[in-house]
Amino acid sequence: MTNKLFFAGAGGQGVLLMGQMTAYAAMAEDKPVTFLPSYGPEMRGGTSNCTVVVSDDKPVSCPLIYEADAVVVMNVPSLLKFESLVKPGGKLFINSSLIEQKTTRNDVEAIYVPTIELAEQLGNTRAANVVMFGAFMRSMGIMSMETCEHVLEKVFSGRKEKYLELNKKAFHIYNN
Amino acid sequence: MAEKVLMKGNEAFAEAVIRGGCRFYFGYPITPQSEIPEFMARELNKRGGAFLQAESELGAINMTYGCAAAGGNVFISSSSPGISLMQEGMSFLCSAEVPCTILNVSRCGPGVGGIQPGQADYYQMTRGGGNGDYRIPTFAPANIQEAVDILYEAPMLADQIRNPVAVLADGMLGQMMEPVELPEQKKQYSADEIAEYKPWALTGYNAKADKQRVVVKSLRLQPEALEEHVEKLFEKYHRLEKELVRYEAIDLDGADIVFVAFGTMSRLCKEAMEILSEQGIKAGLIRPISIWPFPLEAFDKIDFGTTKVVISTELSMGQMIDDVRLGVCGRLPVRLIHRTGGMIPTSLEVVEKAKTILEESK
Amino acid sequence: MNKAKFHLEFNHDKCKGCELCSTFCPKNLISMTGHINNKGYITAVIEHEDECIGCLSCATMCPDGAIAIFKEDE
Amino acid sequence: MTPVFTYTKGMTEVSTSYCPGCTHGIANRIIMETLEEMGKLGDAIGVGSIGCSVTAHQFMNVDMLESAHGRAPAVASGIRRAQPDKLIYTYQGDGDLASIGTAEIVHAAHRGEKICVFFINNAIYGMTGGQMAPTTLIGQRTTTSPEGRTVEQAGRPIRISEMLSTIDGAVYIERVALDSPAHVRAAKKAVRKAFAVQEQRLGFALVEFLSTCPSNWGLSPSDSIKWLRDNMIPYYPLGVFKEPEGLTYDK
Repeated sequence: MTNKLFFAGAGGQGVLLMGQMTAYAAMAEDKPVTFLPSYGPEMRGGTSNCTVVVSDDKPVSCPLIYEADAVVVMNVPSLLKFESLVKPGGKLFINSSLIEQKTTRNDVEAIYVPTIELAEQLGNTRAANVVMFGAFMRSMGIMSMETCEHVLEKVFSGRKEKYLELNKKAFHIYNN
Repeated sequence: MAEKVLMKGNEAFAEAVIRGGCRFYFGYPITPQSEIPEFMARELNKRGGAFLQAESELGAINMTYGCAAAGGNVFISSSSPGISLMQEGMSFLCSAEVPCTILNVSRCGPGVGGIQPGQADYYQMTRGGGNGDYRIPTFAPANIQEAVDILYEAPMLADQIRNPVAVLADGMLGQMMEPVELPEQKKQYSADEIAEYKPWALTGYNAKADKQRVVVKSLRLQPEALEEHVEKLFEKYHRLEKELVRYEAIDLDGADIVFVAFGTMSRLCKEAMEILSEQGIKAGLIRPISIWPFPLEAFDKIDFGTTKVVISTELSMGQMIDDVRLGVCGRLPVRLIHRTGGMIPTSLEVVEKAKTILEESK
Repeated sequence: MNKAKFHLEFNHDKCKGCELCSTFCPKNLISMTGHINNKGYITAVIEHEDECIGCLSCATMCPDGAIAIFKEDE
Repeated sequence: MTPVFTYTKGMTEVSTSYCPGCTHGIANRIIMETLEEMGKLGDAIGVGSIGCSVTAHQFMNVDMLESAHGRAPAVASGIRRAQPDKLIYTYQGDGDLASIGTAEIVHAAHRGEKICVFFINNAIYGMTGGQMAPTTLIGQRTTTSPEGRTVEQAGRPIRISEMLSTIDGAVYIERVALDSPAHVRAAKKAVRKAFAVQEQRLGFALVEFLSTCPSNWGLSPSDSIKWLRDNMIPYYPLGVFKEPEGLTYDK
């Protein structure tokens, strides 16, 4: 069983971090995984996306995907460009704080997450990407929520430790 | 067993080669491998070696020539157009029998081309763009762990064979992350130990047991002497052609088609094989891990009773296909599936093209 | 006080007959009248060695290390 | 009989491949004499280059490396990393250093590499048969400037010592000439100072030697000496361009 996951958004929206945290969580559960970022000449701004392939048992043969079990889109251009990537019956996670429209796909399960509003409830909109990460992980169920919490502890350590509690709350706040 | 860490390819490569004994790095920034000089700048000085940002790739390869000739264990990396600039030095290193480890995190050409992954440096790495008769053993890993394992052994191998050893990884392998196990640190030789360990190195003759001076050179103006030297180099290369061959051969028995692919492309082929198998088509794979020496012997293992066609699958206009034809040696048709310019086919695209080719070959 | 005496040795195998020793000898003691060596050069010789003042100019300017100079012990 | 001048052990017994009267031979000799007098032949590593001195490794009796055209300063920088305690020098001509190798020499100087560079300026490409060099004088006829070098076509000759002395990392720069016994002695003193700068880890040192090319200038060795004096020295003035304050060394 292989899960092909795709994250897209604007630079600075934390899509690469979401992908990396997913890969960390997979590794923590000893699942073969690959994380492949898009790379280009722009250092700031622009779009960014990454592909994560998680396998249950055998090594990941291909880090590139032609269809995804789940796609996360954080802004409108990403929705327009990548909603077609979701395979029929797959899941599409939409950052409804920035994306007012609905998906044109009716053969996928769309999950609308108001990431910024939820993060605002915690007093810091910068946690919006972790809100999405939590919603995504809860819905996908590939790795346990406990494992993901450990990953958060790793990511928010050292100088970033002061943001750990905030992000743990953000991770659990979306509970639909 | 060592703990697994999730590492970006480029950083894993750099860490592996340090653990393999490398102490010196000379480089110049170029996408998609700039994480390597950055990593080396952070690590080498504090781990008893030296990092130097060169004025150009020409400078870097010649710093390598000097440092390695003086006994230093040197690693050098760049990407396609930068490797082009280094070809002059590689020819010198081979002739002077000076070892080093070279990594090409390749992109697309010709010219400055683009920065997306490509495999159009196959000729450059296996044939060499430098002048004269020389060879550089070159390995093409398909995942980060394999790259780590190869780069870990490369410095010692280079020392043993007194020749550069190269690794060809494409930009995708450099930029992606996978869990890896890192091996233990190998012994690194200090400046004082070099004269004993490498008697051919420039150390000043006072450091030598026999107090004899050494000359590191490629110049031989007498044709007789140059011929003798090159013949001697090729005795070594012919031996390496037998000793260094590495490949993976999967599902060749009873296969309808056999893919030949290395690096990133081989991973797409593996997924394509799964899809084809679901559709009732048996596909095998020959994955060269050493691209020089090319695993010609692998082609003798093809099931000639069932296989209809051999397909070289490449991120170039078809370069490895020349070697594939040598391996097949006229026994079967050889066809090409390719994308170039930084375009990577999906595994579905490979499947569709392979099915068409199979139909045409029946 | 006796004038110091010098002796010059020319390595005729190394000499390329360039004449720089002769050009720079302040006493004009060196001439290019030696034999033709294996390389085909007519080599330098010193005439009237007893007049040599030991200035070393010839050896200093010799590009080929073909001249050695000795001082006679008193 | 007491020897007062014998050929240095720093040079091998092999006859040099330089043409008769070429002052390359003098430059080779005084560098190696200096190392011998310092007692450092066994701790020295030389880097040859491409040009007439391509075979220098046959004559200079120390550990030697023969490098690619123009790259000697990069090679020496690499050697310095692996052999931090050795005396390292390059020996380069004007085609090598002042044309194809400008990037390497400028950056080695900028990094303040602890190496000595011995730069032979004879205003021409010697080994390839007398083509125009970046150092060829205005009006000088060469096989690629048959009517004489013009400013319009080739610009003015490059003054390497002046250019490099603007660089902080270069701490010792001197131009000498090999046109007389007195100048040769001065040149040897410059070589000694360059090695002293390296021994004391003060920075990059370069000695530029104005040298002759009788074969390609089409002059006798003696006339070449005169041509150097009359034409090169006025354009390439001799002297110390840069020297660390209070530099001391055993004379």
